[in-house]
Parts: sequence; C-alpha cells; structure tokens
Amino acid sequence: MNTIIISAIFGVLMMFSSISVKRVSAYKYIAAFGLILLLIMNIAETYGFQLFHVNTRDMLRFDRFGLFFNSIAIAATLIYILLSGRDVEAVGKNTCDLFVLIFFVMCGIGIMSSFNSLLMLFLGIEIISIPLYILTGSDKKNLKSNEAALKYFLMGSFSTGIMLMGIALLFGATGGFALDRPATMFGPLPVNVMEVIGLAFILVAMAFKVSAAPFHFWTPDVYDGAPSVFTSFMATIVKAAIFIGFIKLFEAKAPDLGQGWHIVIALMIVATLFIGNITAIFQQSVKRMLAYSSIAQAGFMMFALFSQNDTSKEGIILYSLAYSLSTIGIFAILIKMKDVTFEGFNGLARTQPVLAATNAVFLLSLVGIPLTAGFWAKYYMLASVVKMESALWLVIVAVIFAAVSVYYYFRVIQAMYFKEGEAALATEVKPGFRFGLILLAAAIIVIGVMPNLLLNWLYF
Amino acid sequence: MNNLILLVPLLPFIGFLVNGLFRKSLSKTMTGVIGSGVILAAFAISIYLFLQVRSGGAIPTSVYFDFINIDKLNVQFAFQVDQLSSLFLLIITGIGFLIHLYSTAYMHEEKPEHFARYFAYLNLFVFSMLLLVMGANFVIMFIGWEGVGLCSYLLIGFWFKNTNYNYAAKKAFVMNRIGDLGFLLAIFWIIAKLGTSNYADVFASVKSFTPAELTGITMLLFVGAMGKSAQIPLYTWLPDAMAGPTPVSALIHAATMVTAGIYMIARSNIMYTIAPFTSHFVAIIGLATAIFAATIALKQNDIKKVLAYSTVSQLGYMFLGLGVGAYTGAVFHVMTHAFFKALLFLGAGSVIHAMHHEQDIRNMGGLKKYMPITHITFLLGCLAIAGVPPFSGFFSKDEILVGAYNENPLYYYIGLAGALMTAFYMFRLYALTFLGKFRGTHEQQHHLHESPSAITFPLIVLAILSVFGGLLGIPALFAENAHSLEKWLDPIFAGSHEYTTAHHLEHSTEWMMMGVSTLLIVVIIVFAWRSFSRKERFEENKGFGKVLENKWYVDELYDNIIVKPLNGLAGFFKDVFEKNIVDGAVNGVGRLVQYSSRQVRLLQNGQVGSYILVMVLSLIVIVLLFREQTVIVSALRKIF
Amino acid sequence: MPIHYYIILAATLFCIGVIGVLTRRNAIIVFMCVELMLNAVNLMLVAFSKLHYGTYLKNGAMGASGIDGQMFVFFIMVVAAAEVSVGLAIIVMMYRNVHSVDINFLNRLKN
Amino acid sequence: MSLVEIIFWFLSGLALISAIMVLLSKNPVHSVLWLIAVFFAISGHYILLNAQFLAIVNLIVYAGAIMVLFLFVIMLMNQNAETEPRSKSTWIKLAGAIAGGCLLIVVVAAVRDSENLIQNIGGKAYAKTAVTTHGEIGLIENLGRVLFTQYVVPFEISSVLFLSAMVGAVVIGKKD
Amino acid sequence: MIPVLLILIPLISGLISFFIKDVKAAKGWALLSSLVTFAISVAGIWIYNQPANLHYDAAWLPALGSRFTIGLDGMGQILCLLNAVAMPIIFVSTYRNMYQNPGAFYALMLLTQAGMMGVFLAYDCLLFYFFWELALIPAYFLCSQWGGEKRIAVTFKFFIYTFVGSLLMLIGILYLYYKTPDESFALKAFYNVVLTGNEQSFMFWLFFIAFAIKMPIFPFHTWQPDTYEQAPTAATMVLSGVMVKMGIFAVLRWLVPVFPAATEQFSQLIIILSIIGMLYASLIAIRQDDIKRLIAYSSIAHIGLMSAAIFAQEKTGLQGVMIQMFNHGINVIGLWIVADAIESKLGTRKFSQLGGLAQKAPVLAILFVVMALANVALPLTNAFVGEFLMFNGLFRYNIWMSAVAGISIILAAVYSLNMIQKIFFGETNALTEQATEARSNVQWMLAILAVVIIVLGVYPQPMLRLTEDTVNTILAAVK
Repeated sequence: MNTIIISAIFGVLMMFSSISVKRVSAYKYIAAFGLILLLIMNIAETYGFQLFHVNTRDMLRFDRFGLFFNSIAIAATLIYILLSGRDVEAVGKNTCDLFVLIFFVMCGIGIMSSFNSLLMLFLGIEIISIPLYILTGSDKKNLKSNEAALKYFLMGSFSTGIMLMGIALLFGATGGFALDRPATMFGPLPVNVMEVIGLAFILVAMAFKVSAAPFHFWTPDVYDGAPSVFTSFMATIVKAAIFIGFIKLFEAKAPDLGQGWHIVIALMIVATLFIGNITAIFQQSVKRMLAYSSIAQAGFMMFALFSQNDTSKEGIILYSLAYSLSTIGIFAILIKMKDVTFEGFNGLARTQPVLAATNAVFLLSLVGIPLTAGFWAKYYMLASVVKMESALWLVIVAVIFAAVSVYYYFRVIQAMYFKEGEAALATEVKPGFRFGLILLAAAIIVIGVMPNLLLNWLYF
Repeated sequence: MNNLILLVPLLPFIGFLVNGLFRKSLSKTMTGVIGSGVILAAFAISIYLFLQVRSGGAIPTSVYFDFINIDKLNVQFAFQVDQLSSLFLLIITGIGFLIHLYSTAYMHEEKPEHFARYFAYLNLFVFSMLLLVMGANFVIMFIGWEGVGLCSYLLIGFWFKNTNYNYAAKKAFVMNRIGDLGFLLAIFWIIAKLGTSNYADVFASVKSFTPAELTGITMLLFVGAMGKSAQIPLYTWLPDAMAGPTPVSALIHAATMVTAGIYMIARSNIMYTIAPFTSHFVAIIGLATAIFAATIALKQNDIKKVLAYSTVSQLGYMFLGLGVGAYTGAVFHVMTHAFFKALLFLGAGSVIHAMHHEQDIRNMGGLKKYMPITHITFLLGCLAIAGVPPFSGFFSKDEILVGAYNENPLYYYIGLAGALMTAFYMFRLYALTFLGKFRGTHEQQHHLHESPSAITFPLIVLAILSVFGGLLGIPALFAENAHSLEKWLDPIFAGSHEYTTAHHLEHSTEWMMMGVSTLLIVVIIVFAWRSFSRKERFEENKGFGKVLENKWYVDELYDNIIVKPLNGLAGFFKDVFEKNIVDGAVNGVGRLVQYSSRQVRLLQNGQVGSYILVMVLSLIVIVLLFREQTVIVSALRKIF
Repeated sequence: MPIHYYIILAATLFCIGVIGVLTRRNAIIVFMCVELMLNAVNLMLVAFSKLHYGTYLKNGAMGASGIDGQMFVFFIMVVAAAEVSVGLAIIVMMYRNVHSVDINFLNRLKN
Repeated sequence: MSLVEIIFWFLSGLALISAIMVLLSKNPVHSVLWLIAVFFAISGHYILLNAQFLAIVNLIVYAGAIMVLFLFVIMLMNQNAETEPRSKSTWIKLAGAIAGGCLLIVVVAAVRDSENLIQNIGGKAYAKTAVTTHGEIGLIENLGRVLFTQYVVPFEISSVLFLSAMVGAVVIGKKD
Repeated sequence: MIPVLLILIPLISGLISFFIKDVKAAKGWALLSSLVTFAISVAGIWIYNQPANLHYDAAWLPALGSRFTIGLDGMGQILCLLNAVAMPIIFVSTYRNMYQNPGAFYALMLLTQAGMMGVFLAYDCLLFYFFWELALIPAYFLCSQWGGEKRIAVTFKFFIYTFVGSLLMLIGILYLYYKTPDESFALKAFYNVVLTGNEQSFMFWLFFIAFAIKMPIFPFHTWQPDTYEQAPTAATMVLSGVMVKMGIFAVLRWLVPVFPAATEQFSQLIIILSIIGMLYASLIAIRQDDIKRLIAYSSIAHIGLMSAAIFAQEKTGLQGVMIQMFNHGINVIGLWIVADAIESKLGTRKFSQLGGLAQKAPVLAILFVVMALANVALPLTNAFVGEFLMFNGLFRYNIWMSAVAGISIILAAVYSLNMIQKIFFGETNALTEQATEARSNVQWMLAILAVVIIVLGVYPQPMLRLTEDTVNTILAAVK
C-alpha cells in the first residue's frame, strides 16, 4: 500500500514542484529522491511497517512476492532515472510532467503486484497504460512517435475491450470479481464454459500487454517509435510488472482452465520465441532489434506461467531484475549513439571502451551466459519447467531459440569489438554516466557470480 | 649382464644422440669415428653375448622397467638374448659396422652436418633393429619394428631436396604401416587373450588358443611381415627405396630390416607350426614373390633396382622356407643373404661411386680393369647368390628348396625356376657392368678408379663371408652333424619339432636334385655371360619384355585401384561432402533462419488493421482451443 | 428476461464493434467502435448483475448480490472517459502533424 | 408478449441497427449520431434492468460528454464523407467482417452451452434470467453506499487515473 | 587448497592483465602467472598430493543445493597439468607475436585457462556448467578479435554451435537435479541418481551432444577446422590442445558414470560414429592444402579414437584415453607452434607455397618431424602408448571395429608425412628461399615438448598409475 499511495502523492507533489523549480535538470534528482523514498517505504512494508492503515476490503492483498517485486521494480526505475534521466529532458518541454507520469506508472505497478480483484487489475493496467500512451507520443514533432502512440493507443484500448468482455463473462459465471474462487452454499463452484471463455478473453488481453505472440504486433512498432528513453522503461519495468499481474491472475485462475491452459501457453511460448527471435535477426536497427528481443524475452518469462511453481515465482522476479537491468543499460548506451543501426556501433570498443565493455556485459546477460545475472534468470525459467518433467520438448525449443538469440545480440558485440569503424556518440558522455554503467554491469556480474545474495530473499 | 645387454642398443642410441645433436660442431672424422665406433663396440658386446649363449644357453630375460602395466595388460621393457637373437645381433652389428665403415668413405662428399645426420640415422636404425630382435615381447619388437620403418623413411629421403626420393620414402613408410597395422592387431589379439605379450608366456600357452584364433593371429602377424619384408602385395616400396644412399640400401633394404619379418615368424615358429593354413599361405606368398620379383629383375637396367628385386625374390625364398617349416633354412638364408646381398649392394655402391652416380648398367661395362677389387668381390657375390656350390647361397637355398620339396614337389620346381632366373639376371648384371667395353661418357671413363680402402675393406670381408658362410650349414648329405646352425637354433625351433615329423629325403634323390640344379645354374650363367658380355646395343623392349621392364605394371595398378580412388574419395569428402552436406547442414540451418526471418517480418506490415485481425483470429482459435480442449489434448498427446 | 438474450445481444454489439475496428480506417471511428465494445460489455455486466441479484433473491444467502457488476460498469465509464481524453489528444496531435486521421496513413514503422 | 419483452426487442433492435449504421455511415458525424443512438438504446436497457443510476450516467457521460467530445474533434478536423479514408480493397472489409462474425459465433455457441450449466449448477439454485422487476441495487443510494465503503480504494485510485489522463492530455495537447 | 589456487591465479591475474597497457609487461605478467600455475599443478601431483590438499568445498548456492566443490583426482591432475603446462609453452613460443591490445589478449588467455581449470576441477555439476561456459566466452573473444580474415563469422559459428550444446546439457543437468533425492548438483548425487530407461537415453543425448560438439565428433565437427584456421594460433593451441579435452573429460566424468545403461545402449552407435569420423577426417586431411586445417582434421581423427575407446568401456582403452588426453595436447601444441612459426615468418600456411624449409630451418624441421611422428603415434613417442592402449581397448570390444579404425593409423602416416614433405622437403622456392631458422624461443619450446614426448613415450607408467583410480571409479560406476 505504501508504494501505491506514496507514488501517487509524490506524483502530485512533483507536478506542483514544477511551479517552484524551474531548472530542468533538477527534476530527475527530485524523481530519484522520490524513488528512494518509495524504495525505503516499500522495503519497510516488506518488514511489516505500514505507513497507512487502509482497509482494502480484500481488493488488494500484499504479500512478500508482490512487495519484493515492487522493490525490484522501484530499484530498477531508480537506476533507470539515474542513467537516463538526462535523456528524458531532451524529449520535450514538459520534463516534469513526464517524470510525474512515471510516478503514476509506479502506482499502477504497485497495484499490479497486489491486486486481488479483477477490478483492481483493470484499473492497474489502465493506470499503467494511459501514461504510457502519452510517453510514447511525447516526442510530438516526430512522426514515428505519433504513429507509435496512435497504434499503441488504438490497439491498447481494443485489448482493454477484450479484457473487459472477459471480465464480464467471468462475472457472469462466478458472480464476483475476486481472484479467490467463490464458495457457494453447495460447495465449490464448478467450472463452466462461460468462465473458461471469459478467461480466454482475459488471457488474450494480458498476452497482448506482455507482447506474447500472436498479440505482439504493437510491440516492435511502438518500442521503435517511442522515444528511446521511454522504450527502455516500457520494455523493462512496465512489462515485468504486467507479467507479475499476469502470473498472479492465472495462478488463481489457471486451474479452472484444465489442460488447455498448458497447451495454449505452450503454443504461445513457442510462437513468441519464434517470432521474437527470428524476426530480430533481420533487423538493421539495434533499437528495433531490442524491441523484438523483448518479445523473445517475454517468451522466456512466460515459462513462469507455464510451470507455476515456487521456482517459477522466484525465477520471474530474478528474470525481471536481470532483464530490466541489462536492457536499461543497453538503452542508456543506445540513446547516446548517433546511429542506432548495427553499423553505428562499429568500433565502439576503441572510441568508448567503457561503453563497449559494459554493453557487452549487458548483452551477454541478455543471452544468458553464466557469470551474468541473465544466466540465473534463464536458469530459473528452464528449471521451473524441467521440474514439471512433462514438457521437456518446450524447454528444448526454448533453448534452441536462445541460441538463435545469440545471433543478434552478438552482432552488436561483433560490431563494437571486431569491426572497423568510428562509432560516434550523439551527445557527450559524462564520467558519472560511465560510472553508473560500470556499477550496473558490476551488479549484473555480482548477481551472476553470487546469486545467493538475492536468492536468500527469494522465498514465497 | 643386464647392463651389458642394455648397452648393446644403448650404444648406437648414444651415437645417434651425439651425432644428431652436435652435428654442426663435429668434424666428419669425428662423426665417422663415433658412428662406426659405437657399432663396433656393440658388435664386440654382441660377440661376448654370443659366446655367453654358446657356453651357457639362453641368457635369462633382462627386465628393465614396466613399460605399460595395468592389470589387464602388462608390457615390460625387457630384452631377451637367446640363440636366435644373438645370431641376429651378430649380423646386425657386424654387417652394420662394415656398412658404417663403408659409409665414411661413400658419403664423404656430403656437408658435415648432413654427414652427421646420415650417421645419426644409421645409428638410430641399428638401435631400432636391435630393439626389434632383442625385445622379449611382441610390443618391444613392434617398437623396433616401427623404428626401423622410420629410419628407413628418413634414410630413403635422405636427400630431401629431391621430391621423388621423398615420395619413395613416404611410400615405404606407408606400406610398412599397412603391415604394421596387421602386426598391431595381432598383438592386441594376443594381449586380449593372454594379458601379456612376452614370448615365453605366449609360446608356452599357445595351446590355449583356438585354431581359428591362432590362424587369425598368425595371418595378421604375417601381414606385418609382408609389409616389412616386402612380400606380395606390399613389396613395391622396396625397389623404390633404392632412392636412398647405397650403403643404406645394403644395410636396411638387403641385410637387416627386411629380414625382420623372417625373424618375427621364426621367433613365433611354434604358432605357425600349429596353424597349417597360415603356413601354407606363407609358403605360397613367399614362392609367388620369389618368382614374380625374379621375372621383373630380368629386365631391369638400374643396377640397384636389379639388386632390389633380387632382394624381394630372395626374401620370398626365405618365406617359402618358413612356410614349409624349414625354419633353420630360412634363418640360414637370412644370414647368407645378408652377407652376399650386402656385398653386392656395397659393390654396386662402389661402382656408382666410381661412375659419379650413374646407375644405368647400359652405360657401364668393362669396369673389370678399372676396379679389380670391386669386380672380384662382386663376382663372388654373384656366384653366391646364384647358388653355385660351394658358395654360401648354395647351401642356404638348397636347404630351403629341399624343405619345399618335402612339403610339395611343385614348390621345389617353381623355386628352382626362380633360382635359375636369379642366376640369369645376376650374371646379366655382372656381365653388363664389368665385362665388355665401357659404354659411358669419356668424362666418366676418365674418372674411373678403384674405391678407397674404407670401401674395399668391407667388400673383402663380406666376400670372404659370402664364400665361406655356407660352411655353417653343411647339409647332412655331406657330413652328419655338420650343420652347426641347426644345432645352434635347435632350442628355438624345438617346440615346432614336436608337431612336425621330419621326413628326410633319400640321399640319392637329394644328390640328383643338387646335381641337376647346379648344372642348370651353371648353364644359365654361361649363357648369360655369353650373351651380355659383348653387348653394345640395347633394343627397346617389346611385348612381354616391356611388361617385365615396367614391373608388370603393378605400380600403375595400385595407383589406379587404390591410390586414385582413395584420393578421389578424400577429394569428394573434402570438397563435396564436408562442404555441402555436413557443413552445409549447419549453414543450411543458419540460412533457413535468415530466410524465415525475412519472411516472418512481413507479418509486421505496419497496418493496425491487420494486427488486430490477427489478434481476433487468434482469439477465436484460443477460445476454440479451450472449448475443445479434450479433443485437442488427445490429439496433441499423440504428437508429443 | 432470459439471460442469454442479453448475452447474445451484448456479444453481437461487441462483435459489431470488433468488425468496426477491423474495417474502418478513420482513427476516430475506430475509437468509437472500441467505445461500442465497452458499452456492450457494460450491458452484459448489468444484465449479469441482475442475474446474480436474482439468484440472491432466490436463495437469500448467496455471496454475490450483483451490485459488483454495476459498480464495475461505473468504473468502466470512468476509465473510458479518461481514455477518451487521452485518445482524442493523440488523434488530434497526429492530425496536426499529417492532416489525416487515416490509421494506415502512418506506416513508417513496420517489418 | 409482455410489455417488458416488447420494449426489450425494440431496444435491442434499435441498438443493433444503430450499431451497424455506425459502421456503415460514410460521414463520421453520422457515425457519432448513430453511436449516440446506440447509447440511448443501451440506457433504455439499463432502465429496463432497473439500473437507473447507470442509465443516467450513461446518458450524461457517454452520450453527453464523450460523444460531444468526439463530435467536437470531428468538426475541428472538418471531417466529412469526402475526407473519409476508404479501404483500398473489399477483401480487408470482408476479412474483418468474417473474423468478427466468427468471433460472435464462437462466443455465442460457447455461451449457449453454458445456458444449461448456469441453470443446473448446484441444483436449481441459480437463476437463469435477468431480473427486471426488482431494482434496489441499481439505485443511487445503494450504489453510493457500496462505492464509498466497499469500493473506496478503487475509487481513490481512479482519481490517480484521471490525474494521469489529465496530465497526459495536457502534455500531448499543449503546443511546444 | 591446490585446486582453489589453480583457478584463482589465472582468474585474478587475467583480470589484472586487462589493465596492463605495456606489451612487455603484459607478456611478462601472463608468463609469470602461467608459470606459477604450472608450479602449483606440479606440486599438486608430486608434493602435496594428500587428499586433504586436493579437495576444497565451500558453500556457494545453498538455496539451490549447489556447492563450490572442487577437487583433483588422477584424471583431473593430468588435465590440469596439461592446462598448466600448455600456457607457458604457448606464451613463450608466441612471445614475438605482436597483438593489438596485448593486455586484453593475455587476459583472455588466462581467463580461458581459469575456465578450463574449473571444468577439470569441478565436482559439482552446476559449477561444472559454469566453468564450461566461462571457458568459452574468452575463447570466443580471442578468436574473434585477433583471428584471420573470416574470423567473425567462423568464430560465431563455433560459439553458437557449442552454446546450443551446452544449453541442451543444462536441461539435462536440471532434470537430473530434480531427480536427485535431496535436489543436489553434487557429483556423487548424480552418480547415484535413479532414472528409468527412457529418461536415461534422453538425458544421455542431451549431455552427449554438448560434449560431442566440444570434442568434436563427426558429424558435429564442422566448426572446428574453420575455427582453428581463423583463430590466432595462440588461441588455436588452447582450443585444440586443451579445450577439446574438456569434451572427453566431461564424457568420462559426467556422462558415462551417470548414465551407465544408456552408455551401454548407445555405445555401439557412438563408436561407429567415431570411427567413421576418424576415417573421414583422416581422408580429408590428406587433401588439405593448409597446415592449420590439416592439423585440425588430424585432431578430429585422434579425438574420434578417444571417443571410441571411451565407449568401448575397457580398462585398457580408458587408461589410454586418460594418457592420450595429455599426450594429444602436447603433440598438437607442438604442431601448432611450428605452424605459427612458419606463418609468422613466411606469411602463408599453404603447402603449395611452401617447400624446402629443411634447408633453411633444419632445427625446426627436425623438431617438427618429432611432433609429426608423435602425431602418427610412432612407438617411443607418447602418443603410441595412448593409441596402443586405446586400440587395445577397442579390440577387446570388437575386433572388426578396431581393424577398421586401424586404417586411420595408415592414413595418419599419409597425411603427416605429406605435411612434412610439402613443408620441409623438396627444393626451396622464391618465398621459402628467404626463410631463416625459427627463433630460439620457438626452438626451445619445441625441444621441451620433444623431450616430454619421448620421455612419456618411453616411460608412461607413472601417468598410467596416476589415472588408474579414476578409471576404476568410472568402470565401477558403469558396472
């Protein structure tokens, strides 16, 4: 609850701070301060400290898993703000408002990790989506940004419609919005077809939000068109948050779907991995490649939906963290590049060794090479399915696509290290930025080597 | 005693190391002294060992260390000096020393470092050969076996600038390796059966082999012998090996290395004796080789080639002897052959040396007056090899032929034909080289001279041995119990005697055979002498002669049925299979991915309408999936 | 009224909305069709709420009294209003830049 | 056929026809007007279902505020039948229509199966009709009480949603 | 403590080396580090060889049931020794080679060494997997950055190939992990895991493909010649000298004892595959025109024999494999050193452009002949012992298979002698006319290798003793 309330309040406060604070570069520090506050409060809540005592009437339910995820998301956002905050300023004149929108999204993330009612899920998703439409279109003069915003908005609201239809059908079948299965006076309510259809609709809408194939079409276009800073945010923290919601929802509801659930999810995983990885290969722009890669990574994250056991819950947190940190790092570098095609990276290792080295670490982490956090992420995802012992074929398919992913991630490494060229930066890079990147890379490696620093906390 | 025995192979090895490592700093004289000296020393020790054996029987096996010892397989580094190996020791070190001595003069034109390299190789060869004969088990024998192959390779390709020589060297090595594989498999078989390859253990437990196993093992061993001792079908390397320096040909390709196969079979005679199939096979191969090589030798014009084919032919005789159970005869022939063939080769070397590396006998002639010592010794050698009594070759060959007659008279007749051919081509060679008029250039004539004493001394020694060597094995026909070699080797072949019933020929038959063969040989010699001593012109060979001159086209045959197809297959693998199929599959996957990438991205056409259309269609599918899940689950179960 | 009448009616309206989204190219109309879909959902929710209310009436003690459905409709309207404000702002922004509301007019982003 | 049924069929027909006309109208303004008609019909249904508060809100918020907003935007952009973009091929239209139709068939078919299920769950306890005679829960009084007790958290949170929409609209709409 | 040092020293010195800018300092540092590692590994075999010194165990990932367990057994000792001895030799023999950014080059070399050490030492499967990958990454960078013209594509193929394999292995590891009674990655737990027949066969292949790619076994070998050809020779030496042994090692440690039934079931198939690979690679080697490619194919042939001998599951064969892993490493490094010396001197590796070098560089020629003869497995060279034992094992398994495999002995002679002949013999040409004797560092390293080759060829028994326990353990697990 702390997160939801403080992020909303701080958002409002920050909105008004733009009246008194005129210096554009100060906003990111304010935002960072807010996030630190948020982080502290959230951690405090993990240990039982409630700032506000709100009776949520069981609409929200705070558990370790959600709170832990909040901490991760907030920390990642903090890193994101510290690394890319300067680039937010470059997007438009309403810098402060953009930060405010990020805070509102944080509020939505808080809801996604704790909802216990379909209504809260719906509100949470909308509270995340609406600021994102804006952020996508925030580069107003840029036609790509416009196009992305329009596509995102139209498809997003369409998927909202689908989701609401599902919720309505579900309501019709069960008579309530709570995640817990309602008990009737005649014993537990049996599953009926209407409920299953409703869940199918919700599944589709959620799959759309996490860009699982074949509902992924918006992702490349939107991520490509949006200003890179916000792509970074959307593709990482927000997506992870929606995944958490997805998992929470279907942790409760998947049993109602029977075997069909595993079939559908497995097919979606395969399709997602296929589309994401295969299409990424063709790309010429690193940014668009990252968009497809985020689809591919979503395919891996969906393993958590497939297996739904302790390992997968721990794993999804780890995956969110590893994937978010790496992608944020890559985007932070990408934003600085003059040319975001693969050729633009040629020879970066010579002109900017620090950027190149850290970028390599991030990419290796995305590939899932041991010694990086990304390895443990993939490890957990694979382990969670292997544990089921019934779907090894799916794991093998995933592994093969993971190998395909090497192709496009390593293209960047090849360009940076092995190809001749003069990679140019669009803007000066400050020592602080370099330092931040190094810290981030170090964090990824530390988690990679000593994951127990994190694993000790992961038990739900 | 152990150390003394160890010293025999070690001395040549030290010579090899010294000559090899310090080849740049040593003078030629020093090199020669070291190279020959170590062999002489080894020879001296060999004599001592021989005497020891003579006085006290076989010296107990000297074990030095465990070469390989795991509980299923125990191979000791051990030497065994008994009657057979001590005899070979004498031949190897004795003739080896003479040839070393000879080489100091023969190779004197080489640069010091190459000179030293040459001696290093020679020493290494002697070392390997000693390992071969001294080893107390098959593995040590195999080590020496391959070692001599290596030295042969190195020495054939001694003049490494010449590509053809290199090819010859390679051919020798590879063909030897084919045989070695057989040998190796035989060793594995023995080890797999017994866990050891010590001669003593193996021969003691020979009865534990089934007949099939024994046949298999002996056949495989014989494959090894075929390679090393240049028997059909693996003989073609030996004539080509003449590319090496002539002393090398004398040492390796006449006197010692090529007899390794005979040594091996003689050593394991017990196994052959109780494997009759293999014995017959050995005899037939030996006989075929003897006659086949002899026919080729009839028409060769290169002095060394004639000798080379003669060697192949003589080796065939030895295998004939082994095959028919005349083990003593075979070993006897090894010895006498070592004497006279070394003599002939060295004589030929002397000629070549004098002729400035001219080897074509058509360009020689009349050397008698220029090189008297060479001439006399060569003539003695020819008489010995032709089997004219009482030269050494007569006795040894006769013993083999008698053995063959015992086995099957047909063998005898064919063998006799071979002997006649031997006489013919040897005296053709002799006549063309030494008799008549000189047919070479004036410059060559101008330089003709007798060779230095370092060359002639070995010739004289070997000539004496060739003449009198036969006395070691005087057949019972002439004097009872005069066959000292048979008595000497009796412990080695005692095991075999248990299985064979010695049937002696009637003395009258034997007298007649001997008389007829001697007569025929003399006739042939006279005929050859007459027809070639005044020959001035050489016509192109036609018809059958041409086939013989071209060695029955065997090289070409091998080239066409083995080398070329293999090369073609390799080329096919390299250029087609590897590139297109194995690698092609890998790259094909890559290309498939790229291709599908290009196709799949077309789905992403940028139109919201179609995106949503796909979404709706997928929604329909998912709803159907959930509704019909029972049907679909069972269908999917079947697939996965 | 039998509940499936309402279900079918709402589903039909919903699908008409979907068809509109699929066939029209004017961004505003597409958006309107989305609103139509939302309204279909609203109708269905209200109908269901009365269905569950009926169950409540019959059994007296059922957990679901049906009021949740109508509450949800209220929130849907709230969200729809918010969405409309943002959506129209985006459409207007696009119109300002390209003077068109054709959703297929902008297709720089593809492949 | 009772009065309720007559009204139901009338309203349903109106809603469907209007909805189809939304799609078919060439002129965007007409589409808006047809959509308003749909909303009115749906409001009628709400009243029929005794959801009076929602009926009113629907009229005020949807038909009144939102659709007027649409209308303003359309007029602002000077949209009419001539400027209406046309699909290049009828295939897309056909595909869209078929897809939508299939969806309808699938959903209806699925739900029709459940008709019996709803009826039979737990004996005869479940109703299978929407009650049109009693209307307590649709009253503003009841709804309000629930909204500010049970639903206070979502209510507050929807304020954040509004705020973000507002900020967003300003960010997007403001001229740089 | 010994195993920890074996990993830590190259790891830490490697990381430090990244920051060394000076060429000489980088070289010196790398050499020093590798010598220390060498000394420690020697000490681990002959001085501190009490079990207490050879094992180390620490908590690593308690949450996952994985421990940092490392230790040296006989096989580990031999391979660590190989790994430790290879590096100084490589560093010295390529001392004169100039690399762009030398600090990074040597850093990556040392990191590769650390990774391989870890593979040979790990007693915990997850740890093993970790090091398995860790060895790959620096090698990838080495080959891609300092390699030949087509290095990027070729190395990439290598990477993807091995990566696919190791990911498949990861699946297998995880599956087994969940099958162990107390969810542990420990070697012992894996040895005791109970699987049904189908599970065994399935998991067997998951593991085997990873190892087969690394070894490599026909038909998974195509990355190898290309990579060897394109990689900088120092890296090639590491790859072929040590890294391919990872595959064989892994089969011996993690495959055969873990899946005895499946090993039994598929051994014939794999042996046949290996033998086909031997002959196939040997034949291709005959037709090669490039030193590096020839050595690469020859290496495939030799590895095929090792693989066949492993699956024959005979004690003699396994003993042969153990010792041959070391011997092959030594021999092939020697061959690469010569190849590198020639290439750096003359700028070509094509036989068609070489010839007559023996006149110009007799020492190099002699040493190369020694290496080549070891490659042919001539008696009294180290390889003979290994091949003798391996063929022996294979023979005990099946006579015909060993006979067919034996053909490779003949083919090996053909291509090895071809190589000697085409490089060193014959007349010199315009290019080789300018050649000179190899530098003294190259000569010395080759001489050391030659001595090792001969010594181990004459007296292999200590090495055999060292690995006997390991072999018995493996066989005990299989039976």
